[in-house]
Amino acid sequence: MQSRSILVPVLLFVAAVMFLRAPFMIDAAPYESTMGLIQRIFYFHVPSAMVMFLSALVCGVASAVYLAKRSPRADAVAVSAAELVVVFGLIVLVTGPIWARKAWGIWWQWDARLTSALVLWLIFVSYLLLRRFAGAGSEMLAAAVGVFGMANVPFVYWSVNVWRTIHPNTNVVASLIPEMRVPFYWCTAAFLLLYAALLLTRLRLEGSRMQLEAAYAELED
Amino acid sequence: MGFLNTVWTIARKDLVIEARSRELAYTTLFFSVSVVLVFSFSFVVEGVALTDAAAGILWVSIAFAGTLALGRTFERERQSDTLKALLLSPVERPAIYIGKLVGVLLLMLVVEAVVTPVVGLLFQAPLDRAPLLLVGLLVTGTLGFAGVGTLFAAMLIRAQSRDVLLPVLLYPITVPLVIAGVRGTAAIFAAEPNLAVAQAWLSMLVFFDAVFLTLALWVFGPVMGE
Amino acid sequence: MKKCGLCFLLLMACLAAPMLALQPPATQPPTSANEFVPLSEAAPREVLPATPLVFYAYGFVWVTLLGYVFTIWRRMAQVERDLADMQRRLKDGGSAR
Amino acid sequence: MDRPGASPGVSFAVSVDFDTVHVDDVSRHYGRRRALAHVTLQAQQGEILGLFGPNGAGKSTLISILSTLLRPSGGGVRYGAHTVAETGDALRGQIGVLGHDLYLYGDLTARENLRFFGRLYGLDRLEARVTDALARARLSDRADDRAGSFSRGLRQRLAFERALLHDPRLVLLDEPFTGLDDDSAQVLIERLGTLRDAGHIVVMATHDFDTAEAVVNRSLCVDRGRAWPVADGAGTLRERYRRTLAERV
Repeated sequence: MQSRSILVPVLLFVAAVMFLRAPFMIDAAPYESTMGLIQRIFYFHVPSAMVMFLSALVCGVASAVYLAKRSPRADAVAVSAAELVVVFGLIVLVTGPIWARKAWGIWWQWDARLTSALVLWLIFVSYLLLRRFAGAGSEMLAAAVGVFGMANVPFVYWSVNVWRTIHPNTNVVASLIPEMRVPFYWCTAAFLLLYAALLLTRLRLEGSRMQLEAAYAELED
Repeated sequence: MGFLNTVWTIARKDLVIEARSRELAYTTLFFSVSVVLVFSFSFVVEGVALTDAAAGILWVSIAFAGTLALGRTFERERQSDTLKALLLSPVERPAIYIGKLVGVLLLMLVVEAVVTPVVGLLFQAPLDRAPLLLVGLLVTGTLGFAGVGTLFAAMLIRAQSRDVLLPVLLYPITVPLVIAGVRGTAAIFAAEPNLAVAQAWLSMLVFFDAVFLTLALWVFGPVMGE
Repeated sequence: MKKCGLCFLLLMACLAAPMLALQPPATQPPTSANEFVPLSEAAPREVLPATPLVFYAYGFVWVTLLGYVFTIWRRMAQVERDLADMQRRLKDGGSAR
Repeated sequence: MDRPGASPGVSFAVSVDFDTVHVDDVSRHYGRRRALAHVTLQAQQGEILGLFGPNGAGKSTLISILSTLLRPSGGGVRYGAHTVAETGDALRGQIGVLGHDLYLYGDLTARENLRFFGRLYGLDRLEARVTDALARARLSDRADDRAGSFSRGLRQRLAFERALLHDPRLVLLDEPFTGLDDDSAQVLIERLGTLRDAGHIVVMATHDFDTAEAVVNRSLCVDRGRAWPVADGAGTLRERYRRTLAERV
């Protein structure tokens, strides 16, 4: 507990410093030839998407552990990660169309990555809805959804990808010139740190909740 | 008592109940045909259906009717808490899951046996072009949908607001199945059919089914433990 | 409990700082794009001004993250309040017995 | 039904049998609500244990935990030398439950209901057992009517025989007298007496003091998730229950 209360501010501090530095690095990076300024969204959009997928993975693994072991900690991790999937997914789904508006001339394209991000986001929104509205005992049910949600990530991506693709490929990152690559990795690292900090903070809330439940139980005894 | 025996006992019980009232078959069938009709208003422009409309409408009506059938099937098990009685009996949990799945699957296939010709008739879809492939797509797609649906409907049986939560959970998770089903069927129905593409989607559906059913079998026990 | 509140103040401060600091830079590139960048490097003719779009995107990222942190903070405060209330009741109950 | 030792009809790879049930410091909560708090009790072969208490006191939760369907949040239940974790499926074959919701398919006939559950329990001589059970429920002449067309009392009788069809060691009854007329209640009482003498363990939750008094060996008072033995001494069961409750509050 003690180490965590120090860890979160430290993580946040490092992330904050990195975020402060990021705009200057992005500004210093050269313009992409066809997309120009709008390409700068990419430095936030892609790391958010990475964090979103990572968080879905975390939620799925934690849900599987909860199903197998019934450990309340795993459930706490799962619900925290699911919330963060929704938060970062929202960022991806809003910044994506803003970029598309400029690059493709339309707000929404039924392209593979956008669509699969939307489907993934919907799965985790339904996860939160289930937890909110299913009543007592919904943790176990939500864990099932979490496992299916994670297993679905490659399927959704794969099926939508075959269905249609006009999104820039993943190898865009590899083909970036160094001047663009450095700020990109910088931003990715900053987002990952921010994610870790938010996840730990959210877990802390869940920990306090458990404490509260335990106190209620104690009061009844 | 063998596993398959148990599965058949449970599935046959559902079929006997359904054969007696035919409530689900009639209502689900009528519902899916109405869905076809409603969607045709938006996909038929000046008397001509949009490209691939037939495939899309067919799968949408299957998904909608399937949700209805799932909800109602488990409502029957809820009425006198009989799902609990099944769980109390000394049979393996996966046998209960598969038994219920077989019942739902057969019901949905019966509905599809009627809706598919209706769609074929109304949209001039060439059902006879690759009948085996079409049946394969329908069966595997329905199996995956019913597989996930049976798990979710069973686990929601005790939950509040289960009627809304079932489609809310089911539709996003079955997106890959629906895409594969629609695209595969569309490849068969297209003006220039591409059967190789349809076959590729079919094998994808088989793969999805394998993964979804394995997961569902694993998850069913712990989820119904409560 | 105090430590926790402090931690959150710090968290808010950490997040607020980059937001304040970030927004001017985010709007900076357009000026450089319009005035300083040589033609060869400049973006191709843009029908739609990109500046506000980039600005909205970055703004949205920060508003969302801050909004989320705010909800965590509010829920945390609620739980802490309940917990304090609980512990007081436990203590009262203990002395009454 | 004669039954020394394990039931002959149920064929499991592992034969699970037990002569006592121990509930050890069991708690259960639903979210924040405490349904059971540190309940400890024991029930033995040849004994009818009555659980009495107001609505929502935790009687049904206790029955559910004994039936293996609900996991306790704390504490544990032992069935002789067995626990649910070790011998889940086989153990359930030795437990019969009459729930509040009766567990009957309204669209199946009385006979089909019994036959279906008999198959699930893997019973031999199934048809003979079903006919016997229908006779005991005094439903022989309505055996082929849909269970949904029965009155509550008839369904209650059928559900009771359904719960006992596989001759379980542990019999759990949740409000078995609901909807029964005096005559049927009397038959049920006699049947419970036979079960007790045949070496079953019967745990029964009920409100019906006057009917149950004739047959229970031991009574527990369940209130707000806790259980206490009903005080001995003078007076009817209802009076002693009132006294116990008053002393505890």
